[in-house]
Amino acid sequence: MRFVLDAEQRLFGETLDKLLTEAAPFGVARDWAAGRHEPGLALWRSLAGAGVLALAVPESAGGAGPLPVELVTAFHELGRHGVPGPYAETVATAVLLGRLPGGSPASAWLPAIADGTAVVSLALPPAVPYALDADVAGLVLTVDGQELRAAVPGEARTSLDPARRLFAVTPGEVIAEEAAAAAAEGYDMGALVCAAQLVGLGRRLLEVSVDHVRTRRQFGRPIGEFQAVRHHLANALVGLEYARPLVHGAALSYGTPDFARDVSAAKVSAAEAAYAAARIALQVHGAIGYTDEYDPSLLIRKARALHSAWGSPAAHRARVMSALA
Amino acid sequence: MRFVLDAEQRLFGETLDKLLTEAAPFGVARDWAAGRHEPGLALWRSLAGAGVLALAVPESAGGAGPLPVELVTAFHELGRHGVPGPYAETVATAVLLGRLPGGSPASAWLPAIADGTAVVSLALPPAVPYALDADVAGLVLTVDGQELRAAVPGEARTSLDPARRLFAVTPGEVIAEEAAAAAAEGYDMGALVCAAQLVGLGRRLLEVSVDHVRTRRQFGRPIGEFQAVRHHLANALVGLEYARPLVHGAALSYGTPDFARDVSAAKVSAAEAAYAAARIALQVHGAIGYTDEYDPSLLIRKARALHSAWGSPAAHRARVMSALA
Amino acid sequence: MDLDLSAAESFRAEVRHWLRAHVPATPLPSLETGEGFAAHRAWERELHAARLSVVSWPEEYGGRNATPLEWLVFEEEYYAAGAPGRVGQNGVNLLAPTLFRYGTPEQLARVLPPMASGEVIWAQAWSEPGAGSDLASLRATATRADGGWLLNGQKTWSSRAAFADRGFGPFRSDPEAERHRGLTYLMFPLDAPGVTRRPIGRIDGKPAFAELFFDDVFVPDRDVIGDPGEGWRVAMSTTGNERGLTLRSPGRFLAAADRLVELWRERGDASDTALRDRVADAWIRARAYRLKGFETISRTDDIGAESSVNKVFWSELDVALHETALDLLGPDGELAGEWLEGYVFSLAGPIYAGTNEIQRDVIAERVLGLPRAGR
Amino acid sequence: MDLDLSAAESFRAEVRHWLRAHVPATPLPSLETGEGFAAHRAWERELHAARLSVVSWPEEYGGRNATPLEWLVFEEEYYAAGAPGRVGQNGVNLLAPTLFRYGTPEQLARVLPPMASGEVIWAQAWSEPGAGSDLASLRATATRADGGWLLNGQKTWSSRAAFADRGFGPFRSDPEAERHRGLTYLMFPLDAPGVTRRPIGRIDGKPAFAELFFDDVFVPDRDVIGDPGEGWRVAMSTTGNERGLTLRSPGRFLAAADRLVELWRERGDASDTALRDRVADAWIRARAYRLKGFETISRTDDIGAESSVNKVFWSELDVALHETALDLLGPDGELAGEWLEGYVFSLAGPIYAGTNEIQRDVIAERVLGLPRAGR
Repeated sequence: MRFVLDAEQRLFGETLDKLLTEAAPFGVARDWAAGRHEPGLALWRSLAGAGVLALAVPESAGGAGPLPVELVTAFHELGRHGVPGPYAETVATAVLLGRLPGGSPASAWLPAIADGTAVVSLALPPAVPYALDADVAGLVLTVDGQELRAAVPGEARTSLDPARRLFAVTPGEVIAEEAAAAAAEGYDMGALVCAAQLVGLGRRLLEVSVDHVRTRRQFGRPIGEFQAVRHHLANALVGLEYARPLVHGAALSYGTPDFARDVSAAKVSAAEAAYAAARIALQVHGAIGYTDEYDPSLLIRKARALHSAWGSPAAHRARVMSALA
Repeated sequence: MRFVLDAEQRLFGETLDKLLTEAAPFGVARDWAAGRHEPGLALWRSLAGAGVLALAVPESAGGAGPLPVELVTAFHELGRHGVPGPYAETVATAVLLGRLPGGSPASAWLPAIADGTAVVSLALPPAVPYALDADVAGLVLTVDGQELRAAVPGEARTSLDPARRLFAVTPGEVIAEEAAAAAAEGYDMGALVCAAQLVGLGRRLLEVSVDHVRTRRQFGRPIGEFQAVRHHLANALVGLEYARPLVHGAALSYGTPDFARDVSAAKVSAAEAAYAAARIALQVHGAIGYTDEYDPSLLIRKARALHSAWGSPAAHRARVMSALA
Repeated sequence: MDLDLSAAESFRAEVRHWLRAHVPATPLPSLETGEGFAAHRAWERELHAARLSVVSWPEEYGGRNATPLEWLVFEEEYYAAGAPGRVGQNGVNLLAPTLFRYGTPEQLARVLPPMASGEVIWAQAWSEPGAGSDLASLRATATRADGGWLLNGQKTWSSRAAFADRGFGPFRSDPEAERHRGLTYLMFPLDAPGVTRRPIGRIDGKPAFAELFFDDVFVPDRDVIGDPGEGWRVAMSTTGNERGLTLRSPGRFLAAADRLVELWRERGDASDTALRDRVADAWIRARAYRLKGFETISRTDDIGAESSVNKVFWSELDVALHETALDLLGPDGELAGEWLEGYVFSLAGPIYAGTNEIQRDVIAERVLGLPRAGR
Repeated sequence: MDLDLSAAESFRAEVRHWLRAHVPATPLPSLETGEGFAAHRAWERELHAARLSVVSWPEEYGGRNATPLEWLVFEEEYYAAGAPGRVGQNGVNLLAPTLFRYGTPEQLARVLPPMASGEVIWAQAWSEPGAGSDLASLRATATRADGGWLLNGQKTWSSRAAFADRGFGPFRSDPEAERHRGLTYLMFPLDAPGVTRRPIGRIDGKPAFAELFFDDVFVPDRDVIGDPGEGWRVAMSTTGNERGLTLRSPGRFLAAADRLVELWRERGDASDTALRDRVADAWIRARAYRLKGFETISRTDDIGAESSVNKVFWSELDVALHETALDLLGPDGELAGEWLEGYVFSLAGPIYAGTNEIQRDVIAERVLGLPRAGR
């Protein structure tokens, strides 16, 4: 069992990092927030081209997955770069559809998910009540009791993270019956990749903060020389360093009875660590981190939004304890 | 309404401070812990002589009370000096007995409490399951449903605070019927003076820590110059500074319907602030604070013990919320 | 000092009565928008007409000489009523106390009445790109000119400056002087030739502050506060005030805590004691802040550096209270609305008016008496 | 590196089987008492007879060449079985790794076997009254003598020294040298003439450490580790080790977290989600520490300063876990017992082996690459 990435997985992460750096995703996110989706959809296709979405689609349906370790590797990079779009929703849907009893017509969407031609969104109330970016999704689903249904999006709601455009949904046409187990697995995978995204964005905020405190001077010294600032950043690191193995460990336990429990442990830890990193980033940046125009503040906002997305820390702690006690 | 002590109350506190400083109460506490009660009982009589216990006894029974503001002033000093003995228990009992329907024979104990000739202990399960120092108490009571009963102490249990000698009790002879309301008021007063004691001991730990970090040198400087140490102590101060007005405010609301709620708010805040001060004191002292022989470590231990004495923070938070919602 | 709470009760009743009749039924648009700014200015006029905009000021300037206790009571009622945010607060809370201490009678008579009525809204202009908490490193200059001064350079994070009428702050008048010396405290117009303002959006996009560029902006001598060169001392008097009760009165947190309790009743899962405990803590801390406020105004000595204790406390309380609300809202916590706006506002607390790290240094040094140190 | 967990399963089974048969049914008396010390020494002998006292050591010294994974598995089983505390841990975890790196073959052959069997129990003697976390300011001296060295001065907070047989630590051999130079790392007897030991009680009264006074205590040359004058480097190699996994293996926290979950089941109020969440957090963090351990042993590079990250994490986890247990016990939390003893033990974590404040400085400087600064 590999508790660290192998050479190929590391290379995959580095390739995505490079691809994303070149795509300047903060600008993409700002466009996305303003309703200009084309750059984001182009990035979607690039990432699909790099194989990201196929990781969630079964081989039988033209994919390569589900490959949870590769998925969390990819989402770590999506998080680091603040990429906008319903990636977690699409991955969760792919896992859900892949687990439906054979021959469900909805499975026909899987190849299009794998190759990036389909952007998908999903609401899974109560934990995921809104469908992210439903206005750009070719398919929007929801689960109502046992049934998988098409979802009819309503008005967009404004999130603290301007690149997250949330839509309340009304359940529509029934797509599949007895979909609850598949939906549960989709939910777990969505929560897992969201956790990976959180660790990635927490990491990035830490990197940005370290750069900032090395150069920002107050009282005649770089503020990174003040012990209070140093200790804030050290604490952020400690949190993130221990969230990462939980995310990786949960990916490893995919397919075992512990998966749901381990995903919850990972999501709690990633949400708390990333949010703590965001608060610390804000504090050491001072006013500049509090501005809309400073790109990393997009990550500060996303950290708060994802803190309660895909199940709040409280809900995930409850799942851990009910698995244990 | 006075939100600060008046001149007379301040003088009372200063008088007790002086009396206690001269009595060298850390030595008294060590004797007490070893079962040598005489110095502690002598101090008990001195404090009664200074009027401390009469503050809890109604005027009709030879006392001067109940005077909650003066009581919290006194218990702040008892806390600062780490005085051993069932003071809170005796005060709670005095309030309880003073509230019994007239003519209860147990009220006969009140004058002896006021003048210091009676040392009393009390168990009020479930929040106060053990009777503190029952072996030196002339009267040990407990409440069982509606009934006030004599309590038969069992074996002593060892506390983290060596000066707290706890005894499980068995309910004995009925002393008074329908005592539940009186017991509730006794409990509230016990929790209030315990909160005052906690603030006092937290203050003392902060003072001792400040003295320590000014003189202890590491890496060529007094450790009080390190920002991490400075900020630890600043945080301890902030906590204590806001616990004190809650204690004072609760004393002011004695006799109003808000008393129980306000006592709970004070106890939560005092327990958390004093415990935080104790953890910080330990951290900035390093190993020396972790030793039995260092006198202030008696206060570090007492802070932990009193944290859950007279109702845990969780129990008191629940009371606050049920008063509000 | 004995505080006669009951003596303030008739004032409380008057305030409550008036607010009940006048507080807009639907909240005004956010005061960090152009439309909201205008609406809030109109609201200040309405308050002023009832002599409720600056209750603690002398009557001649539009106040009613309210005692500190009455002011606390006013604030409690104001926030409990859910009344609009105070668009004039930079002037009222930060400039006016400075004027009361250092202003000339002419300045008081000229500046305060239109401040009280909302006719002139003020923006604080202290920070510069290179000088946030480290005020002594200010670089924007005031140069002697005929009958006044010429301002040049840049200020930033100027609260309200996107829409305000005038600004105030320290400028370097003697470039040769040491860090804390050679500053002059000035009031200046925001619409004068030579002033360029660039609104800056905070993290919810609202232009809550602005960058200001000065290009030979003329300020007449009468708009200097205190003596030229004494700007540091003048600024520090504002700072002490800013960190005390005025910047955040207990009433604000009492009302927020009460609303949180209400949210808990409406949306909370009664069996979720984890959240319940956090709601309880917010309420307890708001109450502690109130009682500490009463304690503070009962004292006759100077609270001095204890204002730093207050600032750390209220700013942490404010963040914790709003985080609790967002957590209570679960997946709705990220959605725009009253609680999210309060959360965004709270995040600035530990940063501005001297970061909490600086405040803890001040506490260590000036309250606890620890040796001064390189931080 | 791929960790083959299943390959370690037969070893796990063997360990589990042996422990099930041998772990004393009633806990031994506390190892911080004279009686308990003897009982724990006997237990080490029993472990040694089964070649389980030092599994990762080479066979020639009493080990079985276990892989790091097998060692982690051993630790998991050991603590899960509720087996006795390790009275020899100062020697095994702190001295032995130093000897493996700097010791001569003669030293290894002479010192390790009786350490493995518990025949010789070692005490760490590093700190001095004026040198806690600041090791470079050590003052106890080692002076050249015929065929060896004479020790003088004082050590303090020497763990286990109240009852141990021998001690080890750095002494100043060149009083003229700069702070980090001129130290020599030595092993010395605790029962020799000239050694006075004064047991020090920790806050539960147990003599968990001692003060040591040296008056011309002779140490032969063969008991110097590494080169004379190189004691700082030798000590630092121990430190890195101490802050890594060896000092606190994941098994310890996994077992403690499992016991906490059990306590929660037995005594917890199922509706108290506040405590439930803290139990969940303790379990999650113990699991994180385990997975991080697997990650660490899978890596082939030097973990270096990351051991400081570990130390901050496990020490805070340990305190939080035990505070949760005490809070679960309510008014019984202050009573002597297994949980209180664990709590008292946990309180030392953030202090010893370099305070967590120092560790955070190390993290800032050596992991995050922040500029070195006056702390």
